[in-house]
Amino acid sequence: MHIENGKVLQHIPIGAGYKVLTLELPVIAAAARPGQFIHLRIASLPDAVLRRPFSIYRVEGGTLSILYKAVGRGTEAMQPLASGEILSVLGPLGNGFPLPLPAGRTPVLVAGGYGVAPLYYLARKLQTKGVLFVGGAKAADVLLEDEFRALGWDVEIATEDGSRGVKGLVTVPLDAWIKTGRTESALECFACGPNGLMKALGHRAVEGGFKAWLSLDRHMGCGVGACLACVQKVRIDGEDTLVRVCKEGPVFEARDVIWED
Amino acid sequence: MHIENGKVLQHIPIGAGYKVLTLELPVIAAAARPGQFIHLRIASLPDAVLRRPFSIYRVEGGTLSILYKAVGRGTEAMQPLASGEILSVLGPLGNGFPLPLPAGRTPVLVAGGYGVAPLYYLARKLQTKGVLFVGGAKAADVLLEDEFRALGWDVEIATEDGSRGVKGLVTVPLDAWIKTGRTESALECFACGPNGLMKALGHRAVEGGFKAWLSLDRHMGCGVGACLACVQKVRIDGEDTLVRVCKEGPVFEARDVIWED
Amino acid sequence: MHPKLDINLAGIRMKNPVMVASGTFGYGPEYSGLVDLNKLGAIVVKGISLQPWGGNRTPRLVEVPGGLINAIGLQNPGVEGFCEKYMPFLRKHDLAVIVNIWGKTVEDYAEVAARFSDVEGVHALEVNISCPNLKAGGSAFGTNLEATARVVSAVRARTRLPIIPKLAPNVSDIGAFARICVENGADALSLINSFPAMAINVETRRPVLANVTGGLSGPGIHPIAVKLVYEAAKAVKVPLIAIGGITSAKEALEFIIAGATAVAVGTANFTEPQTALRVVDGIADYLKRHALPSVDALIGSVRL
Amino acid sequence: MHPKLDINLAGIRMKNPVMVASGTFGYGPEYSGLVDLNKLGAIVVKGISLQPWGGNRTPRLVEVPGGLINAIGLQNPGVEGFCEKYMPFLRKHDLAVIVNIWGKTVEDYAEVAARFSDVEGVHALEVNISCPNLKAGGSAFGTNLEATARVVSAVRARTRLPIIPKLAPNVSDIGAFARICVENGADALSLINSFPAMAINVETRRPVLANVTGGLSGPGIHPIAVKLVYEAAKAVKVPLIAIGGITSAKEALEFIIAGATAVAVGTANFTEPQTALRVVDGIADYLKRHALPSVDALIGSVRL
Ligand SMILES: Cc1cc2nc3c(=O)[nH]c(=O)nc-3n(C[C@H](O)[C@H](O)[C@H](O)COP(=O)(O)OP(=O)(O)OC[C@H]3O[C@@H](n4cnc5c(N)ncnc54)[C@H](O)[C@@H]3O)c2cc1C
Ligand SMILES: Cc1cc2nc3c(=O)[nH]c(=O)nc-3n(C[C@H](O)[C@H](O)[C@H](O)COP(=O)(O)OP(=O)(O)OC[C@H]3O[C@@H](n4cnc5c(N)ncnc54)[C@H](O)[C@@H]3O)c2cc1C
Ligand SMILES: Cc1cc2nc3c(=O)[nH]c(=O)nc-3n(C[C@H](O)[C@H](O)[C@H](O)COP(=O)(O)O)c2cc1C
Ligand SMILES: Cc1cc2nc3c(=O)[nH]c(=O)nc-3n(C[C@H](O)[C@H](O)[C@H](O)COP(=O)(O)O)c2cc1C
Ligand code: FES
Ligand code: FES
Repeated sequence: MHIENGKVLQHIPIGAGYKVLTLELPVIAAAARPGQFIHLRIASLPDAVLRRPFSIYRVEGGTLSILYKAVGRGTEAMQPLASGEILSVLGPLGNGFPLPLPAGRTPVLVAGGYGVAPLYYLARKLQTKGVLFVGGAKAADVLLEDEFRALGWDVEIATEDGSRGVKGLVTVPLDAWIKTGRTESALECFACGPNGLMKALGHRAVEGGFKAWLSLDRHMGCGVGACLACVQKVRIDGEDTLVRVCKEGPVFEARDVIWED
Repeated sequence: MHIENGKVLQHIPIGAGYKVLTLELPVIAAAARPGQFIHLRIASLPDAVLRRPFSIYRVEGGTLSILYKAVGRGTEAMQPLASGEILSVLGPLGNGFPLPLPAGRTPVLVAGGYGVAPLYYLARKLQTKGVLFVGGAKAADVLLEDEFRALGWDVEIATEDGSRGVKGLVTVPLDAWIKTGRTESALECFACGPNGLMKALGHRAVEGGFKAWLSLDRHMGCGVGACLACVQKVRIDGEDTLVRVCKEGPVFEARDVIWED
Repeated sequence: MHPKLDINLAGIRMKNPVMVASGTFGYGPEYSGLVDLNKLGAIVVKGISLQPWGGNRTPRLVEVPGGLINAIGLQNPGVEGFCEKYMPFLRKHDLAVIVNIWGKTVEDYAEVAARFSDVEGVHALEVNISCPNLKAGGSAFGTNLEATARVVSAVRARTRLPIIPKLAPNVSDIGAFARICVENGADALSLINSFPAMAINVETRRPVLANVTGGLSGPGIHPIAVKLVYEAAKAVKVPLIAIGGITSAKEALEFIIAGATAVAVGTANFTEPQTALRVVDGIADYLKRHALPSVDALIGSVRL
Repeated sequence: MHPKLDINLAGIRMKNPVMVASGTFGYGPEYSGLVDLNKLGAIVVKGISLQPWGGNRTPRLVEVPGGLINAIGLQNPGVEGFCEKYMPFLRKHDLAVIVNIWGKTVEDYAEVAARFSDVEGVHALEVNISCPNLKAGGSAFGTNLEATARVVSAVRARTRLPIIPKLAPNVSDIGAFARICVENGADALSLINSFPAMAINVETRRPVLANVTGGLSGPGIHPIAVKLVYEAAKAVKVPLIAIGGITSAKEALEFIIAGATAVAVGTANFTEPQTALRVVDGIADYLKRHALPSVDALIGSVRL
């Protein structure tokens, strides 16, 4: 874990309201693993007492990129960020996805919203190619399709309005795909997205008997395990305990997670 | 009194740490008089609940300029202001210097620090030319000398380190000048600067029996007479009363002002 | 459909629930060049005492992160001076006029209240028992249940006008103060006044304010005020006027949802004089968006 | 000349007057990768109770202008869990370890205190009688003089460690609470805890926090805290640990000049984990600039 001042190198819109922000962060980049996140201090919001957490999307040389969307005060204030500006970054934080993938397993990635970001980083690190299930409200909301295909991955798409791929949630093509003669034991699922999707997927994994790793999104304070703002109830060897999403997470195995609402 | 959004047209350093900020403010500019001020909302300091007061330095066509120096949070935050940025401005506020100048009077201006700003605006409006007494710590701190000379005014300078003009405070050359055969009744003094200078000048005017108008600097809240933060004790026809520097001022006649400390 | 913005506050009809808070909007004329008073629900004028009062020495105000600290010290022209100088102006406008009153003794309060009883154009009295800037009186009354009861009942006995005690924030059990005010005849309650606070210039090691301490107001106190309004709403049935850190419709709506019938904008008047007008518009928009027929439908509608 | 930064706080020697506040720095290891604990005067660990406690449901935290509201609900591993998991780590470091303790009953407090009495490496107990996030106990104790007296004396009776009651900010007369703590055996006082506060999501009309209300902390409360420290310093002679809204040496210096012997950094740890270290450096610079020999020379040096 480090604090590093990162110079903005690039800040480019990639459609559907999302932007990719690339920072020069040699120290943090060198330590990063897929599924980890950074905690960003938004300089243009000096009165904000909390940093903002973002998954690591890309790491190249000494640079680190995140993929984000404006949803409130902080992310709005990030919009005008220009090359050369300096941001204080805390990271890399949390535990990433478990690597390496056990031999003979097909990786299945399931993404909603910004969830494609950590999963793309994961896909680049995985030896085995697999399939990405990605959803969105409409065609334009489907992110990073070309990037995943460029890595040689299959991409299965679902849109709520049916304007692209299957109509409905991403779980629709996923269910179909799993049913068509997969041996559950032969696949391992990695997912990141809205809590609703993580929950739905979690239940499928438990019932369907396949391994699934979920990256959870919780409001955070410190990001390092000190404030206990981000806790999640899990069952570990039969015992319920509260774990910190920022520290023991954000990635948890589906069968351990206890969904309270 | 108006609220107007002013576009920044120019923002240029003029030495000694001072900058001139020029805003497009047709409505306020049209109503402005020498000695009045504006109350500026500093957009880059969104959490600041108070505006900042600045004397009007120049008015040309639909534009208004102030002359200021960074002394704290707000004026520091103003430093990067660039052309095209928009600022919310309240003004013109307060009563200006009394005009016109009674016939046969010689105008004597006494300035310290930013005080040259409202006095320059006044000099441009005065029919009669006169003399400016301006002081500073060192030669470089003497502001607007050329501008005043260009108007055909005499400029008497004092610097604390003697690097320019008389050594000492601006009151030194002023006293000398008054002593050299002036009929006090023939001169009228207008002053703006640090409270110490205003007080010193006020006493001279009362003792020396010449008319002097002092522009006072008090911390302000509303700027319009509503909060009573900026009060000054004055004696008007024998009675002590509290007046509001933002509303009844900032300009007061020296003999009315009661100096408490 | 146009939502109903008007409210009935203890018998005072107001065209909307948005007022300007005592001490932050003068007596009316000061901001009238920038704000159409006829668009406000009410104005609460700067605190008035029996005799003219000079207030504290300067500096009286200092900006701090999240707000400002003031120690004006209740300077005012007294009942007579106020009625002469400002009531004719206020009567010409279409808004409720609420006079904020204070005194150094219980008798002072009662006497001021009596004087205003028959002043045409005065709609209600806000009884300031919570000014942090008075040695005697002020919050000395508002933080003591028994003293609060004495002030409120004494004022009640001397006026037919609706009376609105203004509560201090620096108490442990706001509900108890709300109840004792109502038991002693309060028609409504205002909360909150500014918080006792202090700023020190570390270079000179002197207090920044001439009065040493003052009252903290502004955005930073809003979440505390919401909690206090929520507690007071559970304790009493009379209408509440919520005050503290409003800068936009959002904070005003939080107050109403927490249980307030009306709101007052204070410090934000200095930042943006037209804040109160924007709050009115913002509340109207919100009611439309949420298909709510009236402000009443929103009062205390917090879902637990 | 190098000014003396070390202080003696109720017999606890600290290399400097800067601590990290309970609940904002975990139990030590969490920030140790970013902050050299050996450079801090003390750490006050997150509140510990007799048995492990789960705290409140999420959301437990929300950012507001000027700070944040938290309703963690004192989740902790209990005395045993804490001693096993964290004391070995803390003992390895050169800083004072102050354990923040709480209970639901007076007996709970006393029992926790007793358990810690002989735990090697624990330098003092901060008695949290002011947590806004407990239905039973918490600020229910800290806003009641008689209950405060009972808790403090009960704790006093069961431990030889210095005890430091942590005062609630939502009281009218902090001096009275300070005095009663000292009369009942307090060796020092911490003030202040966070303010009872509330945020409502106006779109859903639900409280933002699962616990409905929480505690406000951060820069916005600093001027109120300075006033309370100033009042407490006038009321008692024991050393004060000032807490509330410190983000830089400036706020810490205001506290010390107002009468505090030490200060604790809370919310700012989340914003900038190295804030406490910067405060230490800033205080040292200030003492040099003002040619002051030691921190002691600055305590309560406000000029009226
Ligand atoms: C582990 C993790 C990884 C994330 N990765 C990404 C990413 O790669 N790209 C991306 O666009 N977003 C990501 N998010 C969500 C992102 O943190 C929020 O969108 C962001 O904090 C919103 O801040 P704001 O000030 O704009 O919103 P506001 O609503 O104004 O923020 C108010 C407070 O709520 C918190 N908050 C609001 N929404 C969320 C949320 N969805 N999750 C957590 N905290 C929230 C903010 O951090 C802030 O403390 C991630 C969240 C977590 C926990
Ligand atoms: C009528 C009037 C006219 C002025 N004209 C000019 C001018 O033409 N050029 C110029 O450079 N300055 C002028 N000043 C002073 C200017 O207002 C302050 O320099 C400015 O407010 C400092 O703000 P800050 O946030 O940088 O300082 P900070 O110290 O951070 O401000 C904190 C608070 O103190 C107030 N404050 C600090 N210094 C002063 C001061 N000297 N006078 C009044 N309030 C102060 C600020 O307004 C703010 O409310 C004028 C002041 C008044 C009252
Ligand atoms: C400069 C100033 C003067 C005030 N004067 C009074 C007053 O005379 N009487 C009173 O009851 N409250 C007075 N108040 C308190 C406000 O009416 C209001 O209760 C407080 O400022 C909180 O609201 P805000 O955060 O919106 O400012 C004053 C506040 C300020 C800032
Ligand atoms: C997330 C969080 C958790 C806290 N937990 C505790 C606690 O367990 N015990 C306690 O006495 N105070 C607790 N506090 C209060 C702080 O110790 C401190 O008194 C308060 O935050 C004010 O300081 P600040 O403004 O610097 O944050 C907590 C504060 C926060 C923000
Ligand atoms: S965010 Fe503080 S513990 Fe996870
Ligand atoms: S600044 Fe408010 S009355 Fe002058």
